Amino acid sequence: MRMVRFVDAETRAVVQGITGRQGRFHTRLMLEYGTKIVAGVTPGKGGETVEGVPVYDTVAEALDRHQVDASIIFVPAPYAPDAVYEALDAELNPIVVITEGIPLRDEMEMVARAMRRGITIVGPNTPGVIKVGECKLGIMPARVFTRGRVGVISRSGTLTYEIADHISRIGLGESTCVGLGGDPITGLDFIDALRWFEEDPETEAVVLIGEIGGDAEERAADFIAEGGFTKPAVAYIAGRTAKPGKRMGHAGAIIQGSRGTAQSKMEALEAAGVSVAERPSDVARLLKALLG
Amino acid sequence: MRMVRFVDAETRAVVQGITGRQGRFHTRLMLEYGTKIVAGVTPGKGGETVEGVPVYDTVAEALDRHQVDASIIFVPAPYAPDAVYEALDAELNPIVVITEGIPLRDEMEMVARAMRRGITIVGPNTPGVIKVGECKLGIMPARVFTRGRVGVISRSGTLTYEIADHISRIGLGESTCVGLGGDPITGLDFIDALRWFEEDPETEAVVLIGEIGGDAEERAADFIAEGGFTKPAVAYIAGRTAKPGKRMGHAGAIIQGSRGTAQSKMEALEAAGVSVAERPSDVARLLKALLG
Amino acid sequence: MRLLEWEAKSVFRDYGIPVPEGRVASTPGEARIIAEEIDRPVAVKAQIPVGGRGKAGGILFAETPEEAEEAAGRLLGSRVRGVEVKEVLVERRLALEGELYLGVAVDRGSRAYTALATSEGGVEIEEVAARTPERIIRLTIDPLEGLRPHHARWLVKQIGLVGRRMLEAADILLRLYRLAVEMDAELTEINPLALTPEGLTAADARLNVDDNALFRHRDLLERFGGSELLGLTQREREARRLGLTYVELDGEIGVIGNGAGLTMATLDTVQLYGGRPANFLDLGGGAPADRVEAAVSFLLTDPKVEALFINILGGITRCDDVARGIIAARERAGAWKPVVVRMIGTREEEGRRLLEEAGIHCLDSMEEAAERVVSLIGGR
Amino acid sequence: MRLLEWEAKSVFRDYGIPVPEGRVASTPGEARIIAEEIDRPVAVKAQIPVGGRGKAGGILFAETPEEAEEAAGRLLGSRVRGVEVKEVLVERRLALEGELYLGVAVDRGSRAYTALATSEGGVEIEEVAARTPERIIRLTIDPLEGLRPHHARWLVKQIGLVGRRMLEAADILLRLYRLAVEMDAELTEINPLALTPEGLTAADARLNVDDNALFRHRDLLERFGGSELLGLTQREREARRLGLTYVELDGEIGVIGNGAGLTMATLDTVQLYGGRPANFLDLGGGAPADRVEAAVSFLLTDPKVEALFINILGGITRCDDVARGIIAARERAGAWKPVVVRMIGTREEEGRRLLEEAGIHCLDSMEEAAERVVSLIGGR
Repeated sequence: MRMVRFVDAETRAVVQGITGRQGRFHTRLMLEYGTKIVAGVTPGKGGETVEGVPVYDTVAEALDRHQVDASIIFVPAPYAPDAVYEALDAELNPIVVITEGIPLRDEMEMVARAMRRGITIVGPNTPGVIKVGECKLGIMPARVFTRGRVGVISRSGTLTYEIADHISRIGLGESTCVGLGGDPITGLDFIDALRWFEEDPETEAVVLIGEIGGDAEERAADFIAEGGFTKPAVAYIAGRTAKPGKRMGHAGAIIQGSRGTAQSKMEALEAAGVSVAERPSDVARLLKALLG
Repeated sequence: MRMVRFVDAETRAVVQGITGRQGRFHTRLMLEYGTKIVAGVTPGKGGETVEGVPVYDTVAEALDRHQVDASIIFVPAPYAPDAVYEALDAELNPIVVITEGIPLRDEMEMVARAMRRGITIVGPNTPGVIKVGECKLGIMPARVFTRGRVGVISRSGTLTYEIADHISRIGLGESTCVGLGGDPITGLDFIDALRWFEEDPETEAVVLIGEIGGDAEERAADFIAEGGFTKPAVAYIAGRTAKPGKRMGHAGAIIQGSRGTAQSKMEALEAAGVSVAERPSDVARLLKALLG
Repeated sequence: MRLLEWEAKSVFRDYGIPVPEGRVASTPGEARIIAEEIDRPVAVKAQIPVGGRGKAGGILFAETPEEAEEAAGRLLGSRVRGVEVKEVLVERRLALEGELYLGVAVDRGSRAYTALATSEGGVEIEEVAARTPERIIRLTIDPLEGLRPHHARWLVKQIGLVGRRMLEAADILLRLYRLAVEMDAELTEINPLALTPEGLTAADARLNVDDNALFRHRDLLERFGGSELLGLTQREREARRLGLTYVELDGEIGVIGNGAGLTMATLDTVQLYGGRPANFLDLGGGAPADRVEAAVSFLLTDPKVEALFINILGGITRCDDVARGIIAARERAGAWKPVVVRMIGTREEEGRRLLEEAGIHCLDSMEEAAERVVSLIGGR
Repeated sequence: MRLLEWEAKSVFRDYGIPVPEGRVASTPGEARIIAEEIDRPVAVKAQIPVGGRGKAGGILFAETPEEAEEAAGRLLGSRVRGVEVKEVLVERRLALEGELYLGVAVDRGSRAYTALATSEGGVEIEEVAARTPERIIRLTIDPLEGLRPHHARWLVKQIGLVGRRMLEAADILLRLYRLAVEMDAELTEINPLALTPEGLTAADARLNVDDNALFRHRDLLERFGGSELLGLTQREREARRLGLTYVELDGEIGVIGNGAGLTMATLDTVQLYGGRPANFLDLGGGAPADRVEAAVSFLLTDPKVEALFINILGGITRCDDVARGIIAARERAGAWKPVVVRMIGTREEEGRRLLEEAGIHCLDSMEEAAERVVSLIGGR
């Protein structure tokens, strides 16, 4: 069984790839949110600062000077795996990989090495993870979240914001939200995250936001049906209109042969006792009904 | 610290590469010695028998039918690493690699994988390991050994037989003898073996048979000097006449620059309190003097 | 990127996997010449990037060069499973004693390559999986260990091979795995792996390369660049040239969203309200005004699009940029079409103000907006 | 197999490691042409497989093609550090701002490749190790992880590089490591790695390939096959052709043993008794009679050998085979020399009987035999 680690008010993070356009921009937003970004790393840019955060050539140097727990990576795809290995060597945990477009083979190796060391990789191709009101290690717009009772696990970015916005507006709010990532291979799947939320005292219910491709939702349904997760759960699955063999934006969102359809996922989740929403806005209403 | 496992009367072994000339020949000699050779493996030859021993296509199949603890490998160099990985997957321990001429890069990987799993590799390019009178997992001539009190650790084959013969004739006899192997990279070094012999109740003294090249003897001397090994020890180092840069038969027996000379090794061992023999025949005499 | 059979076989050859003698032809005359070179009965096979080609008449057999020429003439230019045939592979026809299957595929659940083997070759693996799943032997390959020869031998023994044939098949599987890793395959298959009197041969070859890894395989794009567009529609090819993430569908409502999940959900919601989406078009994160303009303009040129639904949840994407892009597209457009915009998030006020000034109304709710756009074209 | 500088540089080029413009020449005229092509001051460097070449006058500088021709003329055919110069490398002379060292070597102790770096380039690493060991930065590379970019950056930062130069040096080290792994290097070095106004360049290149791995590098043998014999004596080359494991030494007593350790111990024992061994010759395990015959015959043809000492401990090796080999060699020999045989172990009785019948006496003890052979030629 995998150990999962997310973030909270204590988490001190390093930003790998901090001097790039995305790295700079989101370092500012994370700092504004109150996230403890203590250092940045860009090889060859050691000695600079970004938004007041000191930049180092290597993670090891950042660790010599600062207490660091976690990492968020904005490094371009060809170099992102090396950034992950650097974070693994420094035993940072979790490692949030925002980067999109990393080859599958690299993702498989990255995840295997992280698993062997018991370190959580969030992503790749994820909006990140947020403990609402405490720590945002990601690129999600802060505005849509309000601290509350619902955990969110998602394969998608903007769709998560859409649904979180509804949950916030309806007055339930979110505890922790995690983006699994839009690629076929990710560090976490629904089951890993469900295990964590099952134990999280601040979470009373969970939303699963799935999409076509793979069978992660079906496996999550089995896990719930077998009693692995016992809190109320609501799901939304995107991609009912998708055609087989056509990749719908995400590398992971593709129906191959007869596998991975939205229909199959929705049926499995319903059979496991999960309330499945027809429209994104229904999610909050279903939650409200479940939690009262 | 490495865990080391050798052999005894209970050890049941598989011979990988049993249908080759060497494999067949030594399977017979090991059986004659009383070694429990319970199965052989040669891919594509499953169903045959060699000296009454059933042959399988894979180690996994041998394990389905037999209790197996250890492996001895006679597979040619290009395929030997794969045979080791097969034995590792089956958790056989120790794995004795007789094969000569395995590339260094493969040896480094092999040994690293074995270490990660806590499995002992004896060799490569070793005569093997023998617990005298109980189990011979190797190619050493049985005739030169008599059960007794002295442990032997050696980088060389025939030189070991030469010295063991003297130890047997002088009436001391041997407990366990292990060939580390003649290559620059081996699964065990002197220190690993010394740790084992320190704990072995049947061993009263140890002989270290070294040769030029590398600094394994110097490191062993440090280990002894620091109190890591406390029983009496005698050493013989071959290669005083060797010229720098010339490989003396073994891939490992080469003086590079100023490192790895016989002189350096003998001085280090003497400084650590080890009796260093001038001639092979002196070893037994020095032992006799030490053990009475 | 899905390679055509002949392209995949060319990669197989690089890796020492046995394939039948043969070459690709784009005219009947070439097919004849190749058949003459082979000087044996041949198969003439339509080169299209979709499965089920045999049943659809995409494979013909020929005893003589003349017959090969005629078969090629029949296939070239025709449509097989909806795709135009531009090339045929002419190769030696095999004397089949049996058909196996070997494959290496990325398995999401185990986050690793999985080796697959079955003695039921010659039909799609999905069919075997549906009918006799127990006949498919799977082995998860630890990414940090790789496929070892003894794993390969174990696997091919499970499908009934022994002795020399076992060694031969294990060797092919090891090569296929090495190919998968080095070529960044999402999926590579030999189906069928033909048992012939001369040994095992890859009668068909499949290789799908991970699009995200193409930066490591520039040579592949150079060798086989053109064919990856074969499976796309005309408009999808156009979109690719424009750098848009676009999938063509059959409906009348053009949809633009930001983020794959949100865009998919938008399509689903349109459908839920009785509309039919004409496409999937994801702007991605942080789209600047000119990308929005290009996307809107592109959908406006689609004759089947009757109305547009633009659904933006601003995070990195700024609503004012989106508004500017929409307005610019309208200014450029020859013919404008009804547009419903739902837009919230970063710089929402500024974006809305710009759109209102341009006379484009903006909604808050995705569901409301979907309903509106469907009603605009009068439902179905 | 130790490659010559120009050979190693050719491999460096394959791996994208910057090396100075230049080519190898085997005549002064070729050297002139190369210098003309380079059209800048050049270095003319003797291509020999031993170190310390610069101090020994093996590197000359030339301002003009005429000077390059003359320098090549001086070096070619001369002996540098005892080795005949057959080729010179003519390459652009670098404007040195500093000299670093990067290396990757197999480390026996850690059973892994070790990356080494020092700012004290341009002298042998052993000298640096002796004088200022603290200036050498080492990093053990886990065989199952490899050298990662951040490891490389850390290492080159330790020797004082920053910014762009750090990235450049780290990139070179990563390439050097990949080369080491893929080419099965025992040792590969860039010494010096020159700091020049145009960036970092490998001014010298060393690559020793693991002999046991040459079966994977047939292409290397094809490209550079000849030069590996350069460091060998005439007799060592002859022995290699015969397939014998032979090292030439300076003495008068020819030694044959079975097993490397026993043979080394035999040499040592001969020396201990005041004799001087003429060679190391290891028959290996299980030598058949004809290999023994070849070995004995080969030593008999060495004019400096006055007597032979054959020391056999029969395990896999059978004493009767050895005896037959010795007898056959004597029958073939034009001139016989005194031979002392010590032989025990497998088929000892049969072997001894054969030798006794042929009038060759056999001893039990290695020490006794060594003493006998030394006394035969009257000691030193």
